[in-house]
This record gives sequence, structure tokens and C-alpha cells, in this order.
Amino acid sequence: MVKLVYFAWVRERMGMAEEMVELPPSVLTIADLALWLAGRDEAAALAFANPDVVRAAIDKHHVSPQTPLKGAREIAFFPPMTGG
Amino acid sequence: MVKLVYFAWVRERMGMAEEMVELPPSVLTIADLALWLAGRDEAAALAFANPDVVRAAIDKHHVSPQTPLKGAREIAFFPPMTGG
Amino acid sequence: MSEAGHISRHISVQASPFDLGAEVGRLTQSRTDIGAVVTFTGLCRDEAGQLSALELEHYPGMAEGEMSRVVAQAEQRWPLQAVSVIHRYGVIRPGEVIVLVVTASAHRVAAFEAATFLMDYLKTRAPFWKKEHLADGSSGGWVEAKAHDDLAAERWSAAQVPSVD
Amino acid sequence: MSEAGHISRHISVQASPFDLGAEVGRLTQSRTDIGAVVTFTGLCRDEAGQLSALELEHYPGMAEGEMSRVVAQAEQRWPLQAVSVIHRYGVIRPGEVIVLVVTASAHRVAAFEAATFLMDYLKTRAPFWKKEHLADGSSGGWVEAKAHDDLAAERWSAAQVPSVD
Repeated sequence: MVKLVYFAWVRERMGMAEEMVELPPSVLTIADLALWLAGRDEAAALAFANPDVVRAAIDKHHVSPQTPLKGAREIAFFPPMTGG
Repeated sequence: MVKLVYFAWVRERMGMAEEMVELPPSVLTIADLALWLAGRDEAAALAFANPDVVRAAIDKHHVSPQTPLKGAREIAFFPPMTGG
Repeated sequence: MSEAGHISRHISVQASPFDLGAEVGRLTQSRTDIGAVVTFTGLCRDEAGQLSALELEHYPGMAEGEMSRVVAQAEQRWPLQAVSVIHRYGVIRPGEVIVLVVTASAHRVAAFEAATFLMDYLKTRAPFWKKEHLADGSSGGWVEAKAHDDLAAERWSAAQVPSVD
Repeated sequence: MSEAGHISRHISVQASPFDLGAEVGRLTQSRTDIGAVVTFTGLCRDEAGQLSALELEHYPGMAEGEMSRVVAQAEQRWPLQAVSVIHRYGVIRPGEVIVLVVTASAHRVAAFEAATFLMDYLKTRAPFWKKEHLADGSSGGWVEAKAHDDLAAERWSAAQVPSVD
């Protein structure tokens, strides 16, 4: 089981701030996970409609879509940051 | 008569902060004035020993060595600035 | 608190406002080796009266982590004597402060460049998101990231080792 | 004092110290249109214990005049909402403030660039001269102007119209 956390409009579209999921063996990277989530339900399809815009972090470090999920405890998805 | 004012090490070498002088007709520019002062006495010769280093202002505006003195009320000589 | 020669570092993610003078004093007081202090304060604008507030969401833990990593990069690139980065979250009204960066160095170029770098990197890497609340009571939605902020951050990757005066 | 939309400007040549927080407050209080405030504070360093004080001489009248002209140039080049420049003269001890520049704008790039420009220009154009007093009681003489300060000021003449975020 891995913890998924969502922020800003990704959180709003997912309709939840976090969830625990069991990843299927075919889901190896961040890009795989986004695609798998997008196919799961309508809310996730909306959140990941444009996967290029969604950013990700593994265990609170920025990662790219190609990053493997192996060993991840917490995976975050969020829009491009607008702080500062 | 025109007022000359000196600052920092130009003032120290001149041995005075200001003076009133009558300019000879041949002294037309800042460079002329520096040369004329340098030839006047030992203190001024020391102050203007390296005329390229001495900066000047006419009526509280920076000027170049070639600037004419015509109409000047107050002429200042000083080292390169080191404020800030 | 801060002794001469010591590199002091203050990083905070907080809901409460900060006081500029107090934060600079925290870094500089009782030191005599600092020649230049640059501060950047980001404030909430009312967008000509249209905005009633910004709501800042953040990723707890990662926000502090990214801020620390960005500060560590700045400390590596420039000879800094003290750095402070504070970022607020929650509801922030027009005229209120959002973010503070303070850099202290012996010389001004390092302090200016490091503060600019820190802001460029915080804008694109620190996990904060702004939502607008409009004066008419509606939500203006989430603020969109700006391409020029990405470009501002990217130019530091291309930049040569900075000059120091 | 400062209303939204108004460009406020404060220029002072003074013997007394200034308070950073109060000076920024003077520019930003009761305004909701400012998004970015950059400050530069120059302080007297003790040069590893060798320096007991700096004595700053200035050209009264011309100092204020040059500072005003430099501020006017910055206001022409960047969309500033408020500018403050304060320069002290007299005897200044290590750890004490010498100079303050504050720039306020809707956006951060303008505030950063204008503050950097103001410091570069003040260094080379404002009629102030520093004399060192050493810890052993002797005079260290007049501080020499640095070539890289001239270069820093000159690069603004070559610079293109600045970008604004």
C-alpha cells in the first residue's frame, strides 16, 4: 500500500486530499500511476485530463514522470506551484 | 569670483575646504582649472598630482574635464566616490 | 544568537505574519562582519479592488524541505553569512505579507544575486498554491503558474559562477 | 501618507541611523497595490576587528541632488510604486547601517532590478567618501574606489529595456 496525496485543484477534482492504494504490478512510474488513476473514475479522469500539467513528488521530493515508484511511501500530485 | 570647494583627500591635500578665486581669462575648462591650481602652490600640486583621479562638479552636478566653466558659481573637486 | 563568522539560517512555514525589522534583526544583531543585507517581501495585492483575499495551500513537510534545499543551493553558490526564508499559508488579505527572503553577505552583489535566485526558485519549486477569493464573494479559482517564472528559474542553471564584489 | 496608485519617494541624507521596518512601513502602509518590496541595507564591517569606525564625508546639496537624479532614472526605467534612499554621514561604527534603498513595485523583477541599479549608481555617483579609523587608533586613510563598482554601474547603460514579470 502507498499513500497518495493531492493538492490544490488536483485535490478538488479528485474530491479527496489523500488515499491509500494498492498499486497493480504494471504501474512502475509516476506516468504509469497518473494514467492508471485517470482510468479509474470520472473524478480522476478530470484531475489527470492533461497529465503534462500535473506535477508529482515522491516522499516530499520533486520527481519527473519517468521516476520509478519503487520504495515510495508517499506520492503527491499537484498543479505547477504558485507560491512566493 | 568663483567658489571652489574640496572634499576628502583633495580637501586634506589642499589644506582647506573652500576658497574664492578670480579665474585668469586663459582658464576655460575644468582641466584648465586643475592645471592652473596645480601650478599655484605645493599643496595644490600634491592634490592635483594625478589629475585623472580627481573628479569635478559644477554647481553640484558631475562634469567632465572638458566642461567649460562659464557661468559656474561653485566648482567642486573630489576623489572618486566611495559611498553606498 | 548569531556570532561573527557563523552562517545563520532561518526557515519557516507559518500562518502568522512576520515583522521585517525583527527578522532582519534576528540575522544581523550583534554581528559586525555583515556588509550587505537584501530583503524581498512579497505582498498580497488587491488587483484594483477585485481581490478580497488569497488562500495559500501548502504541502506540509515538503514546503520546509524544498525551502531548505533551495537555501542550501544559494549558500553553495554565494558567500552568504545569513539567510532567512519565511512563507505564510492560509488566508492572506490585500496589503498583508506572503513571503520573505533575507540574504546577508560581506558584499552587495552576493546578497542581491542570492535573494533573486531564492525568489526565482521558491516561485517554481516550493509547494504552495494560491486560490483567489474575489471581492464580489465568488472564488476566482486557482492562480495559474507563469511561464516567465519558469524561465527566471532556468536562467540560473545556465548562469556562470557569479561574480562577487 | 501614501495612497494606492500614488508614487511615493523618500530621499534623505542624515547623520542619524534609520529603522528598516519603519522605512518600509512608511512606503507600504495603507496601500494594497504593492506586490514586491526589495530593500538593500549597507552596514559598516569591522574588517576582522581591524576597523573601529568609518567616517563618511559628503557634499551637502549635491548628495541629495544626485540621489534624486538616480531615483528619477530608476522611476523612468521600471514601473515603481515607491522608492526610498537614505544615506548617512558622520562617524559610523561596525554593525551600524550606512545606506538604505527600498523599491516597491507590483512585480518582483522590477523591484529587484531597480534596487540593484540604485545601489550601483549610488556607489559611483553619490558624493560620499569613506575614511577608515583603525582599531589601533590610527587612520587607515580614505577608502579607494573600486573599478568593479564603475563596471557595475556601466552595465546599466548597455542594458536593454528591462523585463517586467
